[in-house]
Amino acid sequence: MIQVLFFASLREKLNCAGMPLNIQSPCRARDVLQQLIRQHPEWENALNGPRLLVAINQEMSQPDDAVQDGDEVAFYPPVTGG
Amino acid sequence: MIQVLFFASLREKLNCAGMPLNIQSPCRARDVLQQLIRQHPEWENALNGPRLLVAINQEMSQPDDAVQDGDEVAFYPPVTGG
Amino acid sequence: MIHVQEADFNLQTEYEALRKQSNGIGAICSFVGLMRDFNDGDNVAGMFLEHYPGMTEKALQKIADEAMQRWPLINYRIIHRVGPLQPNDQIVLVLVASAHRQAAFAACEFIMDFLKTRAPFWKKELTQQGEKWVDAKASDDDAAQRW
Amino acid sequence: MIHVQEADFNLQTEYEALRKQSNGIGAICSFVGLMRDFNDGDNVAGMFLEHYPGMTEKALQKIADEAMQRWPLINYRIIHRVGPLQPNDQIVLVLVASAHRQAAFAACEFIMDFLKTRAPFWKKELTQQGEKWVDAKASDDDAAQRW
Repeated sequence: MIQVLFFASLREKLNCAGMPLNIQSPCRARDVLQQLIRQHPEWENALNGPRLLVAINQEMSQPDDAVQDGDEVAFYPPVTGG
Repeated sequence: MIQVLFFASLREKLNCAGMPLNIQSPCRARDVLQQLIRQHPEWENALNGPRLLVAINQEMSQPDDAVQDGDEVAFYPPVTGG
Repeated sequence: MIHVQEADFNLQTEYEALRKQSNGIGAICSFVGLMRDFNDGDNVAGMFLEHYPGMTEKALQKIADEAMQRWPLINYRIIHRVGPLQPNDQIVLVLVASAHRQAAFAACEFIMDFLKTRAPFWKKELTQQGEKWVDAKASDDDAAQRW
Repeated sequence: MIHVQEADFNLQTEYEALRKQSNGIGAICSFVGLMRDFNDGDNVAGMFLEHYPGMTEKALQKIADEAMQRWPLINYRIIHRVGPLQPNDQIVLVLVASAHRQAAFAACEFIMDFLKTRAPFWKKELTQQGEKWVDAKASDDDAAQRW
């Protein structure tokens, strides 16, 4: 079980701030995205955006980085602070 | 007749803040320096320093820049503000 | 010192706090980001700044730690606001103190460049055409790539 | 706005004066130079800042005009103190406002680099060994050559 989070425009498009997700681990961040799309086909467009970023346990990560059981995995658009 | 000014460590070495100077003009800034040395041989060491700067009419200038009658010619060490 | 907060900040208060920490400070560089009343041609009536609580603070700490490693800094202060903001409001403050100015300037700009691309904040603008999430600028990515 | 003065200055006062001049300001970069209590290993008990009245103001104006030409700035403020100074005193303030941060940072650093090498100010330090004129640093010349 991992915890998935969505932020900003992605959260609004999905109308979902986050959810627990059952996934076989260890896996990669991109596997989390594919499982989300399998469970929610209506999210496919939003989750296949070319500039989607991912953080694992609150660290900026890459699609191929490993996800372990209990991890917090966040997906979000490019940041626009400052 | 021109007006000569000295600043900072140079003024202290010469014990002189400035003076009017009769000089044939137009001439160059370096001619002003040579005439000062002729009139005050005891200033030669201080005025022949390698890093002496010159301003003509309050504009940073070069040794070969022209000096006209009535000009203000200032000599000073490298600046150390800020 | 790093704060993510809804409350406004005061430049002088933060400057004085930094200044009194050492007699060896010769240079303090500060940057304040303000909300402009237009962006890409749209009039902007207001804004909402969302962040990722927890990760934001960690990301800012990482940026600051890296700056402290790269330059001989004495100290720094970073404040970033979140929540609702009005035009002309202060958004972000970065203050860097060093013995010499080159390090203060470089570190302050470095922190801002990385903050713009690495810290999870997102701006949503309220314009006459409705709400609109601000797009990330390629120029911000470029600025961070310089380092 | 350019001032050469014996009086101290207040960062916040100058920042607010700059900030209220335009709603298009998105970035304000400021730099304050402070007097350190040591320099090249000497303890410094005090300092006297001499300048060339008339030329100093002209030189600062030239530096500021050049910055306004090179970058899309909204406005700036420069204050440089002269006369007697104590350790930890503020010496110089440069504030630059722009729509975007890159211009504000670049112009503020540019003004400081040129001010350090082109504006006629001279520092005399009072140390335990007596009075001593501060030598110009080659690093300041180098910084100005970059431009």
